[in-house]
Amino acid sequence: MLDLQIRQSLGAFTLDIAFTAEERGVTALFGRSGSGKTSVINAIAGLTRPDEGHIRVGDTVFFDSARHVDVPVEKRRIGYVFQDSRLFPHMTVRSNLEYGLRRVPAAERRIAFGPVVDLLGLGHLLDRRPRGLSGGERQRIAFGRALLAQPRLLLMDEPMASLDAARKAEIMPYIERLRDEMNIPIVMVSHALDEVVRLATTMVLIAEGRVRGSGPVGTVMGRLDLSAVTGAQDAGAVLDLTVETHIPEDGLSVLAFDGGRLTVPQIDRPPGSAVRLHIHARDVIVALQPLAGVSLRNALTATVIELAEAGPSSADVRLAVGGSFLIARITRAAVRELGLMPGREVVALVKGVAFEPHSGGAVSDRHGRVVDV
Amino acid sequence: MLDLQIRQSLGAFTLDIAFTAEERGVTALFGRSGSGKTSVINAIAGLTRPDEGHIRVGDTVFFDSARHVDVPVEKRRIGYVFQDSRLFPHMTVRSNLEYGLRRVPAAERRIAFGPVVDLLGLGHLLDRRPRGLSGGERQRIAFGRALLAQPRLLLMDEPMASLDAARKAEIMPYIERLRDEMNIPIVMVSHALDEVVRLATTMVLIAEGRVRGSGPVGTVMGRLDLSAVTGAQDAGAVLDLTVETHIPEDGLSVLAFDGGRLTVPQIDRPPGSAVRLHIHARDVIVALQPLAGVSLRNALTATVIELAEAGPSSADVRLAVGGSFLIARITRAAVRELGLMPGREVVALVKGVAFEPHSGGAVSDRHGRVVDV
Amino acid sequence: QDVLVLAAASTKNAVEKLATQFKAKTGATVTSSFAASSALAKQIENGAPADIFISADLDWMDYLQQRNLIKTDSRVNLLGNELVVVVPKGSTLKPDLSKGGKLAEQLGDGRLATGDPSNVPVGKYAKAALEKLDQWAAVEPKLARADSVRAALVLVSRGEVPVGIVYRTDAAIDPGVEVAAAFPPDSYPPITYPAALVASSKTAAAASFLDYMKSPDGMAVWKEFGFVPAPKAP
Amino acid sequence: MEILTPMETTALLLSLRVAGVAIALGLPLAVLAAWVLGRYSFPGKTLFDGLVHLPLVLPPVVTGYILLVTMGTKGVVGGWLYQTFGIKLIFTAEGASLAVAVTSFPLMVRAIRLSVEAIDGGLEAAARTLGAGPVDRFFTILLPLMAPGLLSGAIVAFAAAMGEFGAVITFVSNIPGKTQTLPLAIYAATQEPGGDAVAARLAAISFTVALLALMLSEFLANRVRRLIGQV
Amino acid sequence: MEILTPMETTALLLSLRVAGVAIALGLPLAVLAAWVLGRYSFPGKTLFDGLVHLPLVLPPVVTGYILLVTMGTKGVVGGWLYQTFGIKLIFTAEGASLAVAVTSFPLMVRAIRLSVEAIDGGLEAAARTLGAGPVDRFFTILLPLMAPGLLSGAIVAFAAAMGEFGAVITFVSNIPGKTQTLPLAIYAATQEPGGDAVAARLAAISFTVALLALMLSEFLANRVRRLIGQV
Ligand SMILES: Nc1ncnc2c1ncn2[C@@H]1O[C@H](COP(=O)(O)OP(=O)(O)OP(=O)(O)O)[C@@H](O)[C@H]1O
Ligand SMILES: Nc1ncnc2c1ncn2[C@@H]1O[C@H](COP(=O)(O)OP(=O)(O)OP(=O)(O)O)[C@@H](O)[C@H]1O
Ligand code: MOO
Ligand SMILES: [Mg+2]
Ligand SMILES: [Mg+2]
Repeated sequence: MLDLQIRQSLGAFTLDIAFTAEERGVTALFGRSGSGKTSVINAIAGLTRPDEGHIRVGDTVFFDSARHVDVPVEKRRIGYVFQDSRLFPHMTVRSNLEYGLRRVPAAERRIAFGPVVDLLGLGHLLDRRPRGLSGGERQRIAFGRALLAQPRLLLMDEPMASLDAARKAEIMPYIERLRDEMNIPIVMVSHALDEVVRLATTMVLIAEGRVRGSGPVGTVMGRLDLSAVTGAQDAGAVLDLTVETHIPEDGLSVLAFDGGRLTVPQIDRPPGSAVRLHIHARDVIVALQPLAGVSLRNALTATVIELAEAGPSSADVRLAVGGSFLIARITRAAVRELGLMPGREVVALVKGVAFEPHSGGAVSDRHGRVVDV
Repeated sequence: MLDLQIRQSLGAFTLDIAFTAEERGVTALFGRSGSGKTSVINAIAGLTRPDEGHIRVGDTVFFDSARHVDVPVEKRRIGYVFQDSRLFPHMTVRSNLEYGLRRVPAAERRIAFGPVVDLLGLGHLLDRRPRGLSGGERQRIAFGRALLAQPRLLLMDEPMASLDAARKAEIMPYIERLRDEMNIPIVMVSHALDEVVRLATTMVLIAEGRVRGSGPVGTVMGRLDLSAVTGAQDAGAVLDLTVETHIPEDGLSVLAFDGGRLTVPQIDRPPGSAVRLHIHARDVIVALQPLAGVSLRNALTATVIELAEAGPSSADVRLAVGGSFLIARITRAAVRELGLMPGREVVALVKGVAFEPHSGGAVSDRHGRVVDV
Repeated sequence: QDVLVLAAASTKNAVEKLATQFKAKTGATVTSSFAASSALAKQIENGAPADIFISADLDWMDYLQQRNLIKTDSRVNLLGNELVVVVPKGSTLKPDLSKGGKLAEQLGDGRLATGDPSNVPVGKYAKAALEKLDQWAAVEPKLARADSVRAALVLVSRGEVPVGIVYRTDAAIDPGVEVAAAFPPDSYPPITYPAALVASSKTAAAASFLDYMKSPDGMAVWKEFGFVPAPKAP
Repeated sequence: MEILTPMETTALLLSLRVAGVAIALGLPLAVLAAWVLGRYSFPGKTLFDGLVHLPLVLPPVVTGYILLVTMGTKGVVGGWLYQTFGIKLIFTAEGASLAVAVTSFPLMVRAIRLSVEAIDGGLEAAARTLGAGPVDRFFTILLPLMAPGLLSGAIVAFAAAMGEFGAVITFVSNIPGKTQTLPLAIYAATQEPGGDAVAARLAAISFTVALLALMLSEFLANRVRRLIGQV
Repeated sequence: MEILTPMETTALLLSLRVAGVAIALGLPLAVLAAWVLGRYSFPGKTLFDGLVHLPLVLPPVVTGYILLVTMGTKGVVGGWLYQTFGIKLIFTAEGASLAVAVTSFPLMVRAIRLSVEAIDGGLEAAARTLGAGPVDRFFTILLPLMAPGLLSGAIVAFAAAMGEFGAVITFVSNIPGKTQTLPLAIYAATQEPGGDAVAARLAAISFTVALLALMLSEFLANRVRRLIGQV
């Protein structure tokens, strides 16, 4: 359990943040520029000192103003990928990467040098110095350096903002492995909803130094009233499913949940595994009856629950599918033509390629809470 | 005309870049981390000196090794939004913003202080100093500072990487205005394809210090073999259309091109205006005949031109629609079931909300070239 | 065992020559260190392993003697010197050293260079002499107080001051100046360079070098550099 | 007991004035030298650097002697100054200022140069893209950012100026009320048997002044650092 | 004509040795003092800073005198050293080293402190998150990054050490071959008839040595800056 409650004045800005999150998993801090995300992780790292409150990870108390506990940064063993990379200018890339590693007893090293270097594509840079490196190169090195310090908790401040899509696609599965296999709790700041949805177990929405909502990603994302905060473009819902079977000849997997089945690009998980899908509202199509002769793979029987304006011409339709929810964003003209209204039975259609698979670690936190402020 | 041809050694890295682009408009440099994008704009700014080549914008020669021309940076009047923000730490935000402005004769000031501050949401920060500002705040100030210097050419290195979606959505129309109304040529680096597609007239793909392809965004994006470079997730095509009519009661606009009509969320342009749409491959659905009773607004008669693997389970289908092209990404199982093959007549379906409108300035550059290296 | 002599800076050339001769005669090596008398006295006070001290005035020798830092029975007044008025070479100025004379007027808006009368020996003598001649009050505001005889001499030989008061020995070695007048011998207390064995000295050769400096051979060397025999105690 | 005799008060005030004038005059030149040395390469740079350091390497008395020879009324420069403008440096407080300015100059340059070299070149590059030429950048970017080094250089030079003895006494000699600065008074006291107590008291005054100057400089440096955003 | 007389060679070599030893001994302490002053706040900081600067404020002769009184064989510290270890500083080259170490100490501290203060605190914060404690950070982050200031401080101190006169002659006197460094030799030369030429030549030698040291330091500084990624 990650348990944080802090109050801190920073100039005219006041941070007043409290949330809890599953210890195993990724907690995403999401919010607009200047909302206080970096300030929160600075406090977790111990780089700034809250005026009052506490910061606990599992049994470890890093900070507790009431009990006068304030573990020094260097004793916390919290890895931090800074928003600016902060590479040591006088060391080679190799020495930068090894800096934390060398300070960890050999017995406790679980993350090895070679694989990290390969993953991040740093092999050809090892003998360079930071000067002259590109923005993305610096950021990858900073990420590797924090990882190799074998952190007990990893903080990442927009770690992938300066990375291209291809590199991001390579790194995300690795972060998943850290989360799932190595059980390293991660707190990350990100502006990219696809990253958050794919990686996060808990989502904390921050606005003006306060928590606007927090809880399991599925719960937070499924609330229509928060989509204004999360950004209109990216509205969508999250489904938790189980792998039922694979269809290797088509490269597809069949996933099941209480609302039906979905066919998606093959997922590298054995049948029975828990899996999460983020379904963008704009990827969901609403039809009045099942369709034939079309490239849409997935048709789910659904009931319209709620309609909300999403823009001058568009509406978000909240659909119940079994016990889960989906959001479809369609034009208001379509709403009118199809005669959609709460209670109406429809078919929700989703393209098979629209999925970004997200596996594991999510089932356990379905009981998370949503906090309104 | 932006005409650039440079060769430059940077340590072990060699830059060998040549491209031309429309002077009016946005040229996007796109490529993986470390491919040389920042190095190119540094050379344009004059901060580094190519070993040979030339850099011209319209009639102005900034650099020409053969003619021994090398205009000093401060005489080029090229605005530069750096990848790291480089705010002056000893000045208030206001003084930072005014730094360039004050160095331009009053008569040449077209971009005024107030509106820029409002647009970027900097009003409450004016008396602060950079220290303690959040990453996004810094970046917005850097952007404002470059703008207010009234640049004749604006360079931007991932200017929106650290901005949240909402802020991005506010700034993008402004960049469009710079491009269209103020006629300030812009060269930008971005990893986000949505930005590129929305803003850019010319796209330059860079890999390992060389140009892999360049030309009008529509042409470059429509090529299947480049989608590997642009990132698999974001494959798609670009259509140039004309506003035909508006349907204000639905908040929709009807656009026409030689392949038919598309209904999209209302566009703030008079009928007859040129408009560009980026249509993501994953937003295009293929059906064998027109469908009824579904929220899909747009159906276009299309012919399958080409099929290409896009992943273990998915395929990209290139479709001819009139004289234009669309790409649809669908599962291979769907390809098989629908019996798709080159020459087959199909219906391409696109959701009305899937569009990110992009207006103006695009028609003129249809004659751009695509360069293969 | 080497003999270490701490000697007032103005005796440098003579002492070095004496040391060379002494070595040729006896084989004993004499090392010398030249600095301001005050510095040397304080070094002895603080445990400097020296054998002989030659002071430029009586005060610092007295200072050591009061503290039992010299062998009192070895103390002698080794040398004397004379106080002269120098002018830059070629200057026609004839300093008026008569009682109540016009030296101050002769200076015009120039200054008179000499040692700082508050602490540099030559300055003290100059002050005494000028007081005796009833000229001190007029001249004092026009002093350029140097920290050593040599520094005063430089001011004269560079022509920065029209007049200086120095020892005859120093005047003799600076080709840029000429002696324009000498103070009447009775106008200032006898200039005396006392010498003594340092209390902690254990070197036998030290006593014999001190003796050598007093010997006629030694006195010949001193004379060569312009020194005169020590005045008889008044 | 009074704390200071009138003579000592005079010496103290004179010292402050001499040191103050020396820093005020030396600082702009030191900044210039530091800028050039810290940011540019040119033939003869090392020689120039060597000349800047010369007063540090030479015994102060020699520096004073060189000043005497060149800046005295019979010297090349001093003679010209005297003939042309009637400016006389020798035996004057201005001359004392010159002497301490010269001996403390290398200290200022070193400190300021370090600051110049520590300034991120990226900021200057940014200023260039915003249209600032070299002189403009110097005043708007470099000078404010080198302020801590400038202060540090000034304070170290001030301290050294308060302590300078050899060059002053050799060049302008020791004239109470005109050129007798504190160090000269201290030195004079140590030359007298039994002068130690006076010397110690004067040294304590020197120390106090230096301490006050340091406190002031720390205070200013903190303000400056806050102003330039380092804290 | 020979360039140097044996006596002059001796003086030159002795100067180099004295200055070298002084810098070598003083540097670690200076780094420590600079680190503490540049990175930490504590009560009495200004007083400590003042004490560090004291040798700069006092006339060198006074510094030498204080050394004589405390470090002479009759002094508190010097007496103890002599009784306990048989170490004698007065009238020895080691004593000369001590004297120039003391007078050049503030110069080193100032330069190094400036460098410490210029180091981006963010890097230390990063090192902390990577598990580096204060001493670890000092050696792995601060020390390498302060290297240019360290070099600058060392060279300025070396130059000052080569030129120090008053403190040396007062503390260890002027003994050819033992404590007669170049500045003392220059002084001695000025005491001789026609010694000016010799003094000038010795001064030129001093200057040359300083120039060589500067060249070396520029060269090293450039290498260091390349090593620490500033160029
Ligand atoms: N001065 C230099 N010395 C050595 N290598 C350099 C230098 N400058 C740039 N490089 C190398 O050139 C390559 C291109 O760098 P550049 O900064 O232009 O990349 P980029 O395309 O902007 O990448 P990013 O998207 O990560 O910012 C990188 O591999 C970088 O390490
Ligand atoms: N030391 C400080 N003094 C004054 N204001 C501060 C300080 N530190 C942070 N702030 C302010 O607190 C707010 C939150 O800053 P923070 O860096 O946490 O934002 P953020 O959510 O990380 O934003 P971004 O996404 O832009 O990086 C900002 O408005 C910032 O200006
Ligand atoms: O040798 Mo002295 O002490 O300058 O008169
Ligand atoms: Mg932040
Ligand atoms: Mg870059």
